Amino acid sequence: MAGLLEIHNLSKSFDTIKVIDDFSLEVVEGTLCCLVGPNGAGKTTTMDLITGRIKPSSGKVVFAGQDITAQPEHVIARAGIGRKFQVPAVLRDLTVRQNLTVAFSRQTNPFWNLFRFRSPGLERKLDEIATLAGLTDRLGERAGILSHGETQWLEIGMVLMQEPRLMLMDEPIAGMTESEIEKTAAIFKELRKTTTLIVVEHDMGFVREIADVVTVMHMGSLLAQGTIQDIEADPRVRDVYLGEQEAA
Amino acid sequence: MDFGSILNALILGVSIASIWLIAALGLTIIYGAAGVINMAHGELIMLGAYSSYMLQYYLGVPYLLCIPASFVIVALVGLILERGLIQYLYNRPLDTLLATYGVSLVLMQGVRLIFGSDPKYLAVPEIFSSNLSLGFLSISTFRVIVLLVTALLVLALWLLFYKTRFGVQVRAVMQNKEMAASFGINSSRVYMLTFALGAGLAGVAGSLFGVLNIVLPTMGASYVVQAFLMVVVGGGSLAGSVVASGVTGEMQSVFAFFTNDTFARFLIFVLIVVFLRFRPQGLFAKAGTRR
Amino acid sequence: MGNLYHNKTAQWLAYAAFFAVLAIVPMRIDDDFLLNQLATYGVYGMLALSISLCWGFGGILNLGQGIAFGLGAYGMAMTMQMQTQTESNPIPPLMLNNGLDYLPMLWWPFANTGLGIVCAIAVPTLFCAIFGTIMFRARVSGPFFAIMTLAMLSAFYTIILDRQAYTGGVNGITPPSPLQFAGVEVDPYSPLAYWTVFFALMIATVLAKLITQSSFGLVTQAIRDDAERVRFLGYSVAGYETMIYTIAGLIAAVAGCLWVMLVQYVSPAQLDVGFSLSMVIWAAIGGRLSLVGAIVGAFVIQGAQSYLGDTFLSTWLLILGGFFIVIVRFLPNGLASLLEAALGLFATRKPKSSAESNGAEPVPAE
Amino acid sequence: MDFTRRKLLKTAGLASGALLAPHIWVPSEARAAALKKGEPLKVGVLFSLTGALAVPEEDSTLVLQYAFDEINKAGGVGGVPVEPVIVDAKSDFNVYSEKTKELILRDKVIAIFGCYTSASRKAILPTIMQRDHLLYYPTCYEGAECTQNTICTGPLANQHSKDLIPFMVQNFGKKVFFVGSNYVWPKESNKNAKIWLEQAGGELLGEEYIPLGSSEFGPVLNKIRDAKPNFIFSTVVGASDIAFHKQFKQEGFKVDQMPIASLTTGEIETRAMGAEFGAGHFLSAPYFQTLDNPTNQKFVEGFLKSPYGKNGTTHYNMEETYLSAYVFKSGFEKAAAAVGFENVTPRAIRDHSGGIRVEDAVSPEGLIWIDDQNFNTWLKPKIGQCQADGTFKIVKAADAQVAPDPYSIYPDIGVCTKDGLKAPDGKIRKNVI
Repeated sequence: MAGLLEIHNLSKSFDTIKVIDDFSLEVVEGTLCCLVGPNGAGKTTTMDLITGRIKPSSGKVVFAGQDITAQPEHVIARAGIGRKFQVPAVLRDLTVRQNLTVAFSRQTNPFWNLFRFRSPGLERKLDEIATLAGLTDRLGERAGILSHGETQWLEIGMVLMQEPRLMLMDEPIAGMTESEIEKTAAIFKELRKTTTLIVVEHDMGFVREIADVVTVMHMGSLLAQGTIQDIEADPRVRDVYLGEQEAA
Repeated sequence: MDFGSILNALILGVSIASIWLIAALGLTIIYGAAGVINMAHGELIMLGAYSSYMLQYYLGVPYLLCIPASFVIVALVGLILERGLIQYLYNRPLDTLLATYGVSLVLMQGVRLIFGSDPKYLAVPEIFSSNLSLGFLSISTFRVIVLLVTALLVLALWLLFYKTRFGVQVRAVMQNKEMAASFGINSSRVYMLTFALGAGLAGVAGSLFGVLNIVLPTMGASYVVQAFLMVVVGGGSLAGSVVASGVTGEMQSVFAFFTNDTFARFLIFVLIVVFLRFRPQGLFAKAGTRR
Repeated sequence: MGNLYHNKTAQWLAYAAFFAVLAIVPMRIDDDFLLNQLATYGVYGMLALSISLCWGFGGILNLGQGIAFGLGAYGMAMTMQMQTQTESNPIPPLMLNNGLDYLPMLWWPFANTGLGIVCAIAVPTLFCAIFGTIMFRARVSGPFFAIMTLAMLSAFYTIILDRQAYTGGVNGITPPSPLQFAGVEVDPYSPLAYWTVFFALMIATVLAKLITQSSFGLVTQAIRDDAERVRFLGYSVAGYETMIYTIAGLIAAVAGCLWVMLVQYVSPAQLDVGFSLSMVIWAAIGGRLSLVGAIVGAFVIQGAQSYLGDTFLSTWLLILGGFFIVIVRFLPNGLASLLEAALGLFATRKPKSSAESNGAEPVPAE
Repeated sequence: MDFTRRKLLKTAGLASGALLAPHIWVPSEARAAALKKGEPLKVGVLFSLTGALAVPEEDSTLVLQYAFDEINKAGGVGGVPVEPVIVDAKSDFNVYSEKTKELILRDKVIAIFGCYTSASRKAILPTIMQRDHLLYYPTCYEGAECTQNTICTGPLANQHSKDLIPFMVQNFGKKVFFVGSNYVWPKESNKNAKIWLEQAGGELLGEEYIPLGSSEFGPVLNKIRDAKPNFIFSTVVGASDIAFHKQFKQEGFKVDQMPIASLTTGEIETRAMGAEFGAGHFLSAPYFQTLDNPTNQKFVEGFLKSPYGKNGTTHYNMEETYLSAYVFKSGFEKAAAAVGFENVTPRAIRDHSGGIRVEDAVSPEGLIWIDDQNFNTWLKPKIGQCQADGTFKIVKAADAQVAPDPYSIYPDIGVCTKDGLKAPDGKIRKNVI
């Protein structure tokens, strides 16, 4: 069976520097794939390429059997790929409730939305996600005043409201406290049951806790792939990545 | 239309380009370094013309000295403006645009109250009100002066930005304010100085335009839209503005040669809109520094 | 109970009160000048409303709203001009004076009153849709878009000035008689003219308010906040931006038509940069986030210009400019935010959670 | 609440749909208050005191105040003093329109003096015509307009350049280049100038129009350099005109080889550009400050000494405005004699203004009179050459008053009569603008 997301020989150069170099990856539906690698390995660029934020120099991205290479961002998002950014991006001037409502994007046509004042199914979904993200008490607050951890959860919640088939999470626990990380891990374990996820993460403890598959990138290419045990045993990975982290 | 006329049109194009460029220089610096769209730029040009007029009329300062003096006076105005207003608005680009429009109203009306709304003029040495001719080619001396001053300023700015410590600091702040701060660069001071510098350049432009044209409280308004377009097309970099002014100045001259002035202007506006459709970031800006 | 300012019902009641006051005016006063003046302010109010919708809610600062207003006004003036032409005298004097002895194709649709008015509204709207699509697809936004609208405005100004035989050049078009519509002459000083503007303003306001409360309005505000984020949620940001820009253009075009109905005159001055900027000033001072605030802003500023202007005469622009700077610097959401703050004092401290509606009125930025 | 009948009806109109309203509404001129003997006569003075148009228009306001002071000292108009209601149109055509309504409906003035540009005149004419009011338009314009509500005291396009073009052709040569600002008046003036040029046997080498307010004359001057005319005929206005004269000299053109013959460059402009740039060029106007006659000397001295004379000069536009006050005085008094003081309306003044003369003893430019058909002015255009001190030396004056004709170049359109535009087929249409 083909993967939900297939990346074939993807390359991207900025000026003359190759940031992504012949990178291929396959993510099977229903798994949680962690993308790891040292700084500058091309993890975030890969996410950008998948979601259409930047266009690849060559190669293609296939999602659910459909070629989405170089499509506009919103088309890719509608196809079922949700994304959480590295720097949490929420709509700071809107309330938490409004953030989640906007993210409930079943109907995206600007013209029809002029005449739409309620989205069917919104309330139930919103309650469900708010509960999962632990934001039920904060729905009336402006997103700009949330704590860092709450902002991260809100953005995860927004991605969930999108009802994506594939979720890309760029450093979801960056800057979180221990207890917040635990809560996030719990959320992810819950998510894993229903959706496919790609998580970019540095924290190997967290990766160990949640990952089905771990993919290691180095210098824009695939270095190794396998279970966390395989990866931790791989001497090349130890050299380029773990070694660096220990040194840091 | 013989060869000589077309050549004259091309030479004139260079001159028009230099006029547009010098009007846009200050704006480019301010926009490029601080990201501020300064709607009061035209009025700073106007202030430059009035300060030259003042120096000449009341103190009898010779014209050539009025140019640097206008630079200093308008730079001071810019400094006050930046400290008093702009520095609070750096993270609100649209509001800066509007606030500076308010400033332009105040400056224009203030000057009108002080100097009256009747036109003034700047007297220049006799040698400037003549022309240079070489066979069938002809250009006025003063246009050559404007061209030279513009070239000098561009050179000086290039040296300032690429060869001095201050230039390094400005470029560092442009790229990443937080990072620059961690290297001990006081970005607030950098913004202040660039704003004053940009204002001073408008002052120089004003004292030159006062000779080509007429000194009126409303004189700035006619330059400002054009200057903006140069900055937008150029993408906010010095080189960008130079090229943008060069190309549009030539186009203005050549289109006006073949059609008329008004239609030439219309064509340029439309071409700029079409150009930005395909290169919204302008000529020389790097694409995609979004998040 | 939260801040009354954010209560949807209270907002609708405030709107109703505002229009009730405007409706009482012609019954209580007997002054043709004031009636006509208030009607003109009503047109300015529509313009401020369109700016508030586009800039306050959509985050798109449009310094070229004069394009839609001016084109609408030209269309209406052409229609009214053609109404005064008769069979024996089919060509407007402005063309004869410019050596045109036939009616140019540009003017054909305006020979029919109904079609003319439709064109007067449709053409500017269509222009906004096309220009918006081009710009927003190319992701021109923020100050750059503002400058581009300014450039486009200048382009229109220039070409209307230049094509004198078709547009009357700088003198513009002066239809010698009032608009005839459905057999009725709309005297600009009559209550009928006032009511026409009143209803147009009311309908535009109600529709605009509904738009801000719709799903579309919410997404638009989200785009204002962070367009990139919204794009990754699956919305075509360019589509939304074009739509709100076009709706604002439509309102401005209608305002242009009504304006010509009131003053029987149009010239390139309607596409002057200063006029478009004053629309932004009205909205900014009244409160860009509040539709009715923007309308009140237009009434207050224009009223002040008319009634204070002659007293202060030369200092008026100085005062306006200074006031505008103070508003932008200290009260970015205009005078309406003072009301919000005042009502906030009466609100109970405790933040409400899920009971709060998903209303469209956003909390202003800090 | 005291609901009058009319207000009640209005309420009913609202209730039953606004469309009914026009049938119950009474136009306000039907209720206009009659003039009262002993109360000052209110007239509107509508010029820009701020903004881009303030430079010429502020002078117009000042000279009108001077003229009314003078008239009031001499006993006023019809025995009562004139009270000018001065408003500021702020160089904004919307404000012109609004202020006109205010003057007519609220201040209930008997006539309006105002406007310097055709564009502002066109902006207020609908209101003037609809209220059947009266506008004194005191400056030159293009003509091609026939309303029943204006009186103009400046030269029309058909009068303005009639002597100038033959004079220039005679003295400098046949070849001419036309330069103008890009709007209606220069284009109309040039159409007339072409007729005079043809009659004088001249040759037109080129015709260029510059955007209003533009200060870039490089391309045009290049074209002129290539064309090598004997003189330039200019209808460039405002700040552009000053830029034009400056760049003319800076680009190496010599005034004695190729002078500019202008319809606009008067005392104000030469002072603003510096006389060095104006000297040697020619201007056609009905009035110059240097006109040598006792009335003008009295006018110049009196005005400059008065509190209104702070600008230090008089020029053609001011003088034409000054005349309009006297045309109003005679018109009002004639109308009052005919219908009685209390019954004078703007309509009556206009109807009695045909043929009014302003004699040598009053008119600084010499005798003028109002045409009894088109209500423009019979006047003598004069040609002056700018001197090194910025004043003008009169080099030629017309022998007789030239008739104004707003449709001189459009015989196919018709003739302007006092009842309206009379088309060739004999039909008369009112208020053609």
